[in-house]
Amino acid sequence: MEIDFSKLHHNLEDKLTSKMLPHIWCSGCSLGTNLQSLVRGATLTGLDMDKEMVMISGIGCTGRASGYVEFDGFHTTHGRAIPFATGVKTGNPNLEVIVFSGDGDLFSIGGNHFIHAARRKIDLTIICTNNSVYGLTGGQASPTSFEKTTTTTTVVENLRPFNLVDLALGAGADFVARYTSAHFKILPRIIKTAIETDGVAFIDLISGCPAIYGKKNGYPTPEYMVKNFLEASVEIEVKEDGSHLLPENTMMHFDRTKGYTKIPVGIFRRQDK
Amino acid sequence: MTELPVSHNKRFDAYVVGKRSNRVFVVDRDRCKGCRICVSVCPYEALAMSTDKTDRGYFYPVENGKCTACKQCLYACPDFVLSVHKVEEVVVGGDKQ
Amino acid sequence: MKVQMKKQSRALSGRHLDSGNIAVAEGAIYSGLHGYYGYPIAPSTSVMERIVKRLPNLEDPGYFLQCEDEIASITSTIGCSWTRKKAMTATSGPGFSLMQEGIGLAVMTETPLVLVNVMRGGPSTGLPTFPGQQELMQAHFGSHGDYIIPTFAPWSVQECFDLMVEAFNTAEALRTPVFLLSDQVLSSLKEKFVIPEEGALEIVNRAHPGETITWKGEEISEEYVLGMNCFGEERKAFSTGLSHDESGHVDLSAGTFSRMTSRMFSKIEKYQHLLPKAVHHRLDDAEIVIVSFGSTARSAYEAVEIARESGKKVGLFRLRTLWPFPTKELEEVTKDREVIVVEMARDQLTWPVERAILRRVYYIAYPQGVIPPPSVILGKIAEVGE
Amino acid sequence: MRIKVKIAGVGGQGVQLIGKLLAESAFRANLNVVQGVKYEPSTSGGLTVADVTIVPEDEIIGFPYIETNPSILLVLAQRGWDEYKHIVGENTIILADESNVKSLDLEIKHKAHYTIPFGKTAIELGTEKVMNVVALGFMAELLDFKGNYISDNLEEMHPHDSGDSTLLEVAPEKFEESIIDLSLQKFREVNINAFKRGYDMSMSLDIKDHL
Repeated sequence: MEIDFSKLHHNLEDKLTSKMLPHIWCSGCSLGTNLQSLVRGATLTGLDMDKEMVMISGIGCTGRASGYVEFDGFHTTHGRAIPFATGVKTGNPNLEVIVFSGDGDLFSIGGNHFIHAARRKIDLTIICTNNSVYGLTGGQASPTSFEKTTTTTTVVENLRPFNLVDLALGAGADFVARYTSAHFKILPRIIKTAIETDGVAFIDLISGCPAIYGKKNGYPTPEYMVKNFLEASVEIEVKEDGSHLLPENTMMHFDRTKGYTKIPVGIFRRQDK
Repeated sequence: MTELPVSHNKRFDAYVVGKRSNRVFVVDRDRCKGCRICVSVCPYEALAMSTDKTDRGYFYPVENGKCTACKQCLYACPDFVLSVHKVEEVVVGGDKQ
Repeated sequence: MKVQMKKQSRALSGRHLDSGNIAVAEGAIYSGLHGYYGYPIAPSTSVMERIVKRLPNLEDPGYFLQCEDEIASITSTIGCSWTRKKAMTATSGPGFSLMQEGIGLAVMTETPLVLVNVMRGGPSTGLPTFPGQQELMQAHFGSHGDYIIPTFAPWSVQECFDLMVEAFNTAEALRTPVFLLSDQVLSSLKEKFVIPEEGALEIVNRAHPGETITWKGEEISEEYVLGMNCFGEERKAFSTGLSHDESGHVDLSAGTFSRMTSRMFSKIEKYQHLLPKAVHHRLDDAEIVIVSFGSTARSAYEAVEIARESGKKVGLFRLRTLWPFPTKELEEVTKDREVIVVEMARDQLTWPVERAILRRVYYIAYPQGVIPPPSVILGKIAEVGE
Repeated sequence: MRIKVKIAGVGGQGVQLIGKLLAESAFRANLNVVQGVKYEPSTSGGLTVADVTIVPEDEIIGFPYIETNPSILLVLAQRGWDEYKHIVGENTIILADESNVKSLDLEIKHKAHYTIPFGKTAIELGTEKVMNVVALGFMAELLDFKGNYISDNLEEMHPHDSGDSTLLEVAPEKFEESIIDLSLQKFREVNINAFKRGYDMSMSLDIKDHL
């Protein structure tokens, strides 16, 4: 028995743009895992990635993702993935449009577009790789950097992070979920549900930047990061009175010496428009 | 055990694994960045890091015979390094396109 | 009971009395517009208000969206265009400034679209309800990086319609964003314009990869204009604002960057002769040539007519394509003649005119929120004649 | 050969509406017409002006505004008069509303001037809002019977237009059509009445003798 090395390509190789790999992301970065979960989720829908789906990304580490997979895709200007996706969806409503971008892109420079997209209910799937930092530019504070953590632009304790789940619920998104990149087992199914939601679906995908943010703020290695995510995750209990949606119950806790201490995860809202 | 539990070429390490030795676990060394996530997520402690480095300067995972082809590491890998195939699909003369 | 609206036709053929903004909207719809993305801003808003009455009610309905800001408008326009649909936006001064980054993205990704800028007086909020021509240079140099975007300027309501059709054809044929610079005077003045029958005007649609299209009887070579692979079609369609190769994938090498950006320039230069030509009025025996465009040229036209009555040999060179600038033509027309540039701006048209003919010219810079009246131009003609 | 009508008033008086109706009526009479619009952002109280230039169909209208010597200057507010009295020329017929223009200081040579109770007539009709349409009716009569007389005199002003004998007539039926098509349903009747009253006022005031 002899192995044919020409057949050893990755199981998802036909969905990857092989000539662009290996990607530019650092060792242990959650983005690669998230991207794989996305591709697996998209595959589960049974749709043709090339003809029926489009993946739009903004600028930043996450922005480069659309170049690595065989979705039709576009790498837009900083913060503008959502308006671009809105144009695509309204140009051709038969396409499933996925926005895959980062916390800085979607919620700092592009924050206004997010809340309006959620308000409008044009069918989009928005997946935010939320790693609490601007990685590509070297570790500046992002709108989801935690209090008392260190970044290259934190002068005093001036940070108070957005709770993206709370924000999405408030703005009116139809599907709101939060998981971490370490939930790679169930993420594809969550992503499939998000894509199939008729309306605005948002996933706050908690991710790690072990090379920059983690190193300074309590999760110095990728291994520790994955363990930390799983240990800190608490599946929400859906309550009749909706109290599981109160900001204090959706908020994450973070300790700069230990990493995450509480990550409420689960599907917070699911309604078709 | 088959006569060829592990094969290498310039890019890939292929391990024949699983209880019935019917799966091939593959490490694509070219893409590996040595993050060790695969080692940490493996439920069977089947992986360890190498002692030598890839051409790009990273340590990479090595299988130690305990792999059950459960695919946890494959899903966790951020760099599209790991994959699992059926043996018959990847041997010379196999039936996979 | 739900009332069944009668579906509207794209070409409202016939005679109309209406404003420039209405003609802009009708020109776009005639050309096959699908997606309009806009944000309210004077004096461009009536384009959007006309579109919203028409576009969703067509036999082949398009899509209208009022965006959260102009940045979203231009970006959604680009997104829509990547589904092989014709898309546009319209704005004025401050909105045009906000759109500049998106315009760069459209250039870099070679996205066909039309952007109408109904000019008002600036800087900043400036004169929201009065005209200006102060975005001539911004249309050329507004976004960062080197580029050239075909830019047209109508002078009448009829030309608002005609040049809108030209703008869409140019965008599709050359796979480029195109600007139409109208102004507040044209946006609101009402005069006659005629919409031809459906099919009477040539309508161009962008090429697929490997397909050759013709425009004004000329074949468009894929050596200059790449066929466009859009979303939802056979192959992976991809592009990025980063330097990229012909497949759209990131390639930051000097060779690729230089090859791609030079082609983006040369495709416009190669087909420059197909863009709307400047209008020569009474230039044959003219001793003084007035150079102007847009609503300002209407005043210059009036001044030429009045000056001619008193025997003064004055003519008008009216630009319809502002960029790329018709350097050679202007050089020939102004040879051994005095030149007066008339504009509602300070040294924006004068600059390329002087650069084209390599000498100083007379000029009327009139950035005062009104078009310079004929009396002012006649005064300058008298001064030059002495 | 051209007729130039400038209407000046303040926001809320319907200056743009009658400018539009005048232009529309001339358009329906197969004439070439340009209505230049200038406005300030405020909709009420600010100065507002409509310039309507009418020429034969084959002629080009360049400058869309009226710089000097209009054929008719209609002022519905004192501010309108104060702002535009300097443009009056020898061919100008000045029409002013009696109650809104208190001080019509005439310093420049002009053809004729009339102070007409447009506002008062409108109140008699039930709403001051139709003052504009009363004034439009008044102008319409001038344009119907005397339009060519007005414009012929203008040939001295625009000698380059001479030699063209196209009539610049806009019949009152064209105005009534425009009013019906462009008014809101609930104002149609009152607008038509206002138009007719203005038209009759103009007929009874034998203006032609003064010209």
